[in-house]
Amino acid sequence: MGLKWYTARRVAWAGVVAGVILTVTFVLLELAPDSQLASVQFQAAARGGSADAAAEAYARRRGLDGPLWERYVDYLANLATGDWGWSDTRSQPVGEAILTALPYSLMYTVPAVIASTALGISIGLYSAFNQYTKTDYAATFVAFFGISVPNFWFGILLLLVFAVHLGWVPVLFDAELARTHTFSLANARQLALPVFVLGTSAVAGTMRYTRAEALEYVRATFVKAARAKGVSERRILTRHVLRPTLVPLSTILVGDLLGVVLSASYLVEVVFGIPGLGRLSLEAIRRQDTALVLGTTLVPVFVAVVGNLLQDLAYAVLDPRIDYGDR
Amino acid sequence: MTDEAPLLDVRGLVKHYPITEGFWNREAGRVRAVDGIDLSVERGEIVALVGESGCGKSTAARATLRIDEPTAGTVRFDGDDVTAYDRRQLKRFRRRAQLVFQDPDSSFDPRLSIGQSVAEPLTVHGMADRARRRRLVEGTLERVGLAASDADRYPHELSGGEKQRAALARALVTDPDLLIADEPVSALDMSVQADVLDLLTRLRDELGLGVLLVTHDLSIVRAFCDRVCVMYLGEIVESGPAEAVFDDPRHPYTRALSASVPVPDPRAPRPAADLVGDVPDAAAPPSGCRFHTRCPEVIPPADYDLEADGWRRLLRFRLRLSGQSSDVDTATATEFTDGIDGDGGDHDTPSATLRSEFDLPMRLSDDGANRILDEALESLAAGEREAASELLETEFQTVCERESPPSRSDAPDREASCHRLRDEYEAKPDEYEVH
Amino acid sequence: MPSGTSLDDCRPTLRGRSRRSFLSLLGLGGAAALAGCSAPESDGTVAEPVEYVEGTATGTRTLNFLSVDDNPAVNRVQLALDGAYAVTPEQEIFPLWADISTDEGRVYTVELRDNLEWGAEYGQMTAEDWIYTITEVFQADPNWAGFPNTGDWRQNGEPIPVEKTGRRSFEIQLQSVDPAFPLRPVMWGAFCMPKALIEQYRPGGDQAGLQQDEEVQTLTYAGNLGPYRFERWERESEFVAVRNDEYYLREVDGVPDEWRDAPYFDSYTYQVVPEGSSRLSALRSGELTATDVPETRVEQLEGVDGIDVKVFPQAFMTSLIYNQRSNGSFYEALREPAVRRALAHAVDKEHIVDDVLRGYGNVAHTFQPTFSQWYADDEVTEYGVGDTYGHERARELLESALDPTPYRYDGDRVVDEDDEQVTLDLVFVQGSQAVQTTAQLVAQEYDAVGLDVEITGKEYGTLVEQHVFNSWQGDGDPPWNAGPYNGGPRDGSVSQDPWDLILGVTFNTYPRTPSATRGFTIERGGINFYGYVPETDFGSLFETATGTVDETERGETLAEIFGALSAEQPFNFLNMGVKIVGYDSAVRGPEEVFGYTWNRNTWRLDSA
Amino acid sequence: MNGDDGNDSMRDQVSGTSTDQASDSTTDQASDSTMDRVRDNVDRNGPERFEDVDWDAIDAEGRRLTKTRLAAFVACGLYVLTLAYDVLVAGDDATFEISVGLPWSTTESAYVWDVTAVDWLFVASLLVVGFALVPVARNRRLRAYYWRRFRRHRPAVISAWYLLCIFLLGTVGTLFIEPPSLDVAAAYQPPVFLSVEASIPTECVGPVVDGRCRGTWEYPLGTTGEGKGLAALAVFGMRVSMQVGLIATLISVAIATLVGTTAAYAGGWIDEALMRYVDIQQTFPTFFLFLFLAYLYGGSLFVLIVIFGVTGWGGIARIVRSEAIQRRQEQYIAAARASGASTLSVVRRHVVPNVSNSIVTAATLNVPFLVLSEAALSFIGLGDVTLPSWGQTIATGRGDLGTAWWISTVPGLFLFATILAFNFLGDALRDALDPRQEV
Repeated sequence: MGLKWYTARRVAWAGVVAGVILTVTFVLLELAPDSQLASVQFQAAARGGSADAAAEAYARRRGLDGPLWERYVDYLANLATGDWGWSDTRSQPVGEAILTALPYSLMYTVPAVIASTALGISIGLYSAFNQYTKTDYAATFVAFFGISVPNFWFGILLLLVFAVHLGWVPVLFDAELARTHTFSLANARQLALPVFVLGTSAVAGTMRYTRAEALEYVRATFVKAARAKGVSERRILTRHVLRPTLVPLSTILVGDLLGVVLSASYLVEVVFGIPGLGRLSLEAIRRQDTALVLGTTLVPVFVAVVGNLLQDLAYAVLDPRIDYGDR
Repeated sequence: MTDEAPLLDVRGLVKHYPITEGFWNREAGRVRAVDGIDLSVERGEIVALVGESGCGKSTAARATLRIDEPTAGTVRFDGDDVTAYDRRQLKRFRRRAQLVFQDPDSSFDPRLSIGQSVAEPLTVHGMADRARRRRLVEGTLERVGLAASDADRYPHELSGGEKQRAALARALVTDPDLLIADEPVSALDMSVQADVLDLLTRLRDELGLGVLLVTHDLSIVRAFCDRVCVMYLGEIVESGPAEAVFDDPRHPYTRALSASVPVPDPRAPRPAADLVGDVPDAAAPPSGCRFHTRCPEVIPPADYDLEADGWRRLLRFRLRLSGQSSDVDTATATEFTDGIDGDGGDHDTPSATLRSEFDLPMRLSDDGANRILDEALESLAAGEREAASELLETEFQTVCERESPPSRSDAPDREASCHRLRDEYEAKPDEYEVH
Repeated sequence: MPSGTSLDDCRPTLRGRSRRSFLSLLGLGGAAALAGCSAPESDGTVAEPVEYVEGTATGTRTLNFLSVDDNPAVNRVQLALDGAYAVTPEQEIFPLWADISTDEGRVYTVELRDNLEWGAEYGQMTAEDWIYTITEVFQADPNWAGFPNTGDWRQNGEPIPVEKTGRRSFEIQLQSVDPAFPLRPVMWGAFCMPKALIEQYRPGGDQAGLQQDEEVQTLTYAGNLGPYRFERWERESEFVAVRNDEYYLREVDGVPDEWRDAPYFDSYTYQVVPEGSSRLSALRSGELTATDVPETRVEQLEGVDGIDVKVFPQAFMTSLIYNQRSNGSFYEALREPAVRRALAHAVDKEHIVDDVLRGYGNVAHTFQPTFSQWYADDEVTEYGVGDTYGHERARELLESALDPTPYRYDGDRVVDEDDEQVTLDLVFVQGSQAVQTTAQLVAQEYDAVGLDVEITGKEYGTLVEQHVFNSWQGDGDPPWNAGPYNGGPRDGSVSQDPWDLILGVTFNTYPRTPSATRGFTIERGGINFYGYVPETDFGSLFETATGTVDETERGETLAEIFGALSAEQPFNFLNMGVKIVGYDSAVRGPEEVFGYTWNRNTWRLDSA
Repeated sequence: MNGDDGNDSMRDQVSGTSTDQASDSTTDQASDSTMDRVRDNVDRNGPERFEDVDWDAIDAEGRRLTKTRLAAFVACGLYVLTLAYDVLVAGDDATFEISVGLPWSTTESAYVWDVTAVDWLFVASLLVVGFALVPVARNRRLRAYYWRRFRRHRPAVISAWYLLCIFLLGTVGTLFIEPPSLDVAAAYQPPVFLSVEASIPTECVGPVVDGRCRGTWEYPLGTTGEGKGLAALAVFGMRVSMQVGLIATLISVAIATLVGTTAAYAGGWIDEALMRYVDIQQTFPTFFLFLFLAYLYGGSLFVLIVIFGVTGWGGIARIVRSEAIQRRQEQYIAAARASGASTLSVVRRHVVPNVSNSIVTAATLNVPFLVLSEAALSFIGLGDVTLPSWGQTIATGRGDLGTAWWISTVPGLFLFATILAFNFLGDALRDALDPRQEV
């Protein structure tokens, strides 16, 4: 089975998955009680108007005024032509909404992922080489700190300390600044806390996998042999342990980590007021903006598909059988 | 031999595995792992089923016990048709016919103590009394040469030999009549092997067990078995009393196998007739006699007067060319053309180059045959591999390839299936006396 | 680049606390913001822009007021469009684009100013634009634009006739006399769009086209019609409007001076900060100029330097609503005014206001706030305060009031016919801590008089769907139907899920146009989801009140209504909410009165 | 019987030496002597030998219950009976009360336990976990073996003790502690030994010294903005956390084990279909799904647990499946089947226990995720606000961090410690249970 055929099959399957998820989401949205509608109707009735007329106007405005099936087919047809629909709660095309939000998310997730990966791998290796020692426990504690502390509480606390009391960083996220001066010191400052909070929460995952994988290699015969041959510890670490460890690690990097980042970003974005993808989809669900909910649901599906493919490629590139002998 | 029905009587046992493809599991072919074998085991008898690995003997053992459902054939146990058993009968049959496995390291659940594992068949068959199970297990362990206290130990605390004894205990604890031992000692040291097999023999004597010993190791067959069935690629090619079969093998495969048995005397000359190549793919077994692709005594075509060695090399080349040979892996189109392009050295014709390249004799003993070979080699050199293959195939045919050899029995209890056993093909001794 | 010390000089006028501009200094491209700063002017004044940044929890969904007129949308649109006229806290009309006048209270004339210019080459705003907007959008049938308040522009189902009387004037002809019409949110604060703009979409009823129109989305048609110009709108992040130098009020005579120079901020920003505690933090750090403050957080801001907390009276009433429809577990009792009065004795309203709302609210006794001119002290009966609060008294009253009902006291507990203690389901709206605490407090108080209360929190939409909507469950058609909230007589029309008490659905009490509370108080009222059947004939009383131009008669009738309501206790009036806003203490202008935003354009920063 | 004595002494000796080097110490060099013993044993007329067993009698006897199974049946029966009582008899009552008699208490012998749907699930979970632990508990040597391996990880041992305390306090303790009650007059009291500016609490319960309100023992950990004692809230939060974490995880583990082993054993299109379903479920962003369903069905604890349990098993199922496929190749499975064991019992006896290390580890790491998710949902405002969970308390107190820092911080620390403990425990279990990590 060639790589092309494999990739094609994967993409086709991803299409099926996306379809199923879209359908489920669509139906779920339809079933959910609509607070806005309730409040529009209530207001109209309270003012002495007709609640039914208000509901009708609302449905019309939201594009909810056809049978479910018809709307569903319409949506899919539009999607097929690349039209993701119109977000009623933002008065913006859904595609544009996602493209606007995406850079803000990337701004803090990318540094957070890089930092946490580097830190996670280091701590994991350190911990594996020093299993059952006090320093191992200390290192593990550092790694687990972020995952154990509730993100939102930590974020608020950091804001109070560093923004309100010390004044080192701003409380509010200035989207305009981030957009126009992405690579500026000021932007770095306002992103410091979100990156820190998200980064610490992702360290544990990487560290745990690194440690587990590394532990296997630490005791592997080839490592013992290398050590017996007098290979330096540093070389053992990088060549004999780190390298084979990276292979399975690459799979969790794209999989688990993205999961952590995606779900953590809801809270981080709410606390720090970053108008990124997490808040976009959260608000979409809250306001039951069907097109936007569906659009934002497609993003993680897409990420998962691409992530899985990357993971396979990573395997091919890092395949230990290619070479990890002591040259 | 008695007149009553044998303990185990297998007739025409077939086990095919479908090869499936795609999401809907369309059947794309079948692996003919066991293709119609007969064998029988009497009470108190150890019968060996020998063959190279991959010949289907383990599958035969498992199909016999219906651990894998056989595709066809009958298995009679104590006169009853096992293949017709319902669930309840099958379960009772499981109690009376037990299996011992090859790898002692993986045949015990690492999370259960030896006692728990040995007691498992008892539990399965409804013995609910814990204390009674314990007593039986301890007794059985002692009888296979372990200590009763070993019941509390865990598999990782036992040596390989101990584990294999424990495996025997597990098989024996339900007091079976038949024991099928699948390579029971091949993973053990030589000295331990003998101990375990001694134990097996002793238990056979004491309990009147019928034992089917599946093995690839002829040396133990000779020492411990009463009868032997030799299996090749899903079929039984020869069977008979162990002594007789090894003293006077009738089938070329048996001969080849027994020749490969290490002789205790290191100075004894090692026979060169080692089997060439691997067992062919059971999904596409060779036609006619399945052994013909590797047979050292394959019958030459009647039309030519070919010398044995030259004929074997010719046949091997022919099979490689048509992609049927068992060592076909390397016989790719590029290789054939490489043979031509390659610098021929001192050979001045393409034929000669190819002959040296493919281990063909420079000259065949029959001129007609030689001409045909030259012709074929030339068309091969011209890149017409198909034509060359076709030519050789029509010209050099052998009965071994065309016809399935009938089973011949020349003595009571002895059977073999080889064309050589037919009078018209009987070999001249020099034909297989290889150098 | 300035050195560290000169940064101090550059601090914005906003008492040097706005970190926004400080940040832009650090930005690579921050030079623009720096221009006026790196070289301070010799006279010492600093040309730093004066920014007003208001923190909100959510952004607006649209700027198309024809489809959405919720607060976020109106707040933002109002920066660029003044609207017809404002109403002062003294309930006087303050003309902006237009003045409204009447002779006898039935026909109203609207007179537009002569210097109103649309932007984007739509020319002058004329009566034509208004007539078109009213007839083709507000009154359109079908409602192609999705206008939410179609009822406002109709009377008894018929569109209210509007007629052009001049280039800049038109008439609104009501069916009957309504002296309070200018105070109704019909013309008051009404916006308008250029006829030529709407015309593009009207023929096809192209609602989506209108919604997605670039000019609608960026308010380019606003011209000189508001104090600010649209600058940018980052969805769910910020909305920025900048000072409009062509504001029409500058050239108008007879306008108070502070309006002529308005506005006093160079930019007005709505900053979306979803997390409440982050909003407060930003207020403390000076990044926000103003933001709402929940009652429970006021203490932590009081005494903080540079922050002023202001409390504005509101007309939204929190009450404990009794289910008198037949799917409650205590409805036979709750239908008795005597029972409701007895229960009112059990809840300490002052305690709720003082301790739950931390003093930020006012005790309510009827469907009108005390600051309303229609509130008559001597007509209102008070419960749940002072002597009228007490568990002993409540128990005594309840015991006798329960006589005609299937319930009675068994020792300390109120039991039903099966001698099982009555358990009331209290459903409250999630989201506000005060409501949640109040619910728990009510449960405690009821427990003290022998009623077991189970409390459940629900999302607003869920609660409405499950408990508020009701529909006819009886045989045949309902005798009458007053909409989804009142599907018919209370014995036959019930909600999907049973309930006994609801808390957190707040009611507007309309202190300016109190007859709007009619829908809450009559049996067939459009909002009467709780199945209240009054003993007093409120219907005819309201008719009298709306139909007269005689202020005294209106006053007396309304006083009678609100007095009767306080006695009948259709629900337990708990308190009137307030709006609490934390301001940068430099902000001057907001007065702690009802309707305080009317003069928002004249607010300023002290130091500016 | 002399043989038994000999065996006993030998057992001691063997168990004394058979720890780490057993496989080396017992070799086959002694085969001669063992063979002699075989002969002895075979000749000897021992108590009952396997060939003496009358299998027909055993077959005729039919299936008998083992003690464990009997106990399980009894427990299940009792459970079903009480549940039936709750639903059928006491069903009309909104509050169903059980009187728990306390043998040591003479004065007040009846305590009221309001059994909710979640409590029912919780009891069921505890029963299941209890019976799952029976094999380990019964097996002293196995237990000791695991303990030895586990013990090396010191923080994990501390974590385990901590979690045990939390568990006991949360399950048993909450039966005897008054639930935190509203007392708005006592809002914002600082923890004992600490003080806060007197303007912050509504009324200071303790002494006011130098304008600062001191904490008292009445509220050792202070109070919330509603005047609820944080100490009581913390304890009740333990129960909620344990319920969310344990029940949902157990549901997940049960489904995952079922699906994983079914997929591994059935193979073919069943495997394909199940795993493709898992794909879809895994791709559906979990948190998003929670948001959704919580909106749809309300955020009550019961709904939350069911949502977490029913949607969170995908990852574990994958692990179980791949492990089960590996185990399937093992010969002990074939041996069990050859001895007549049914597929179900093979799965139950061999496959599940042998993939249990992965299951246990995954489950241990699943718990903190769920506890955190509950807190996160509370933060977003989707939880049941009347629930005394840590998440709710943190969420409602977050706005007070600037002044009454303890409201969010006290439950925050508990949450932190609990999640940290689960993480340490999970890692240590992974090390201890993983057979690959023989040291």
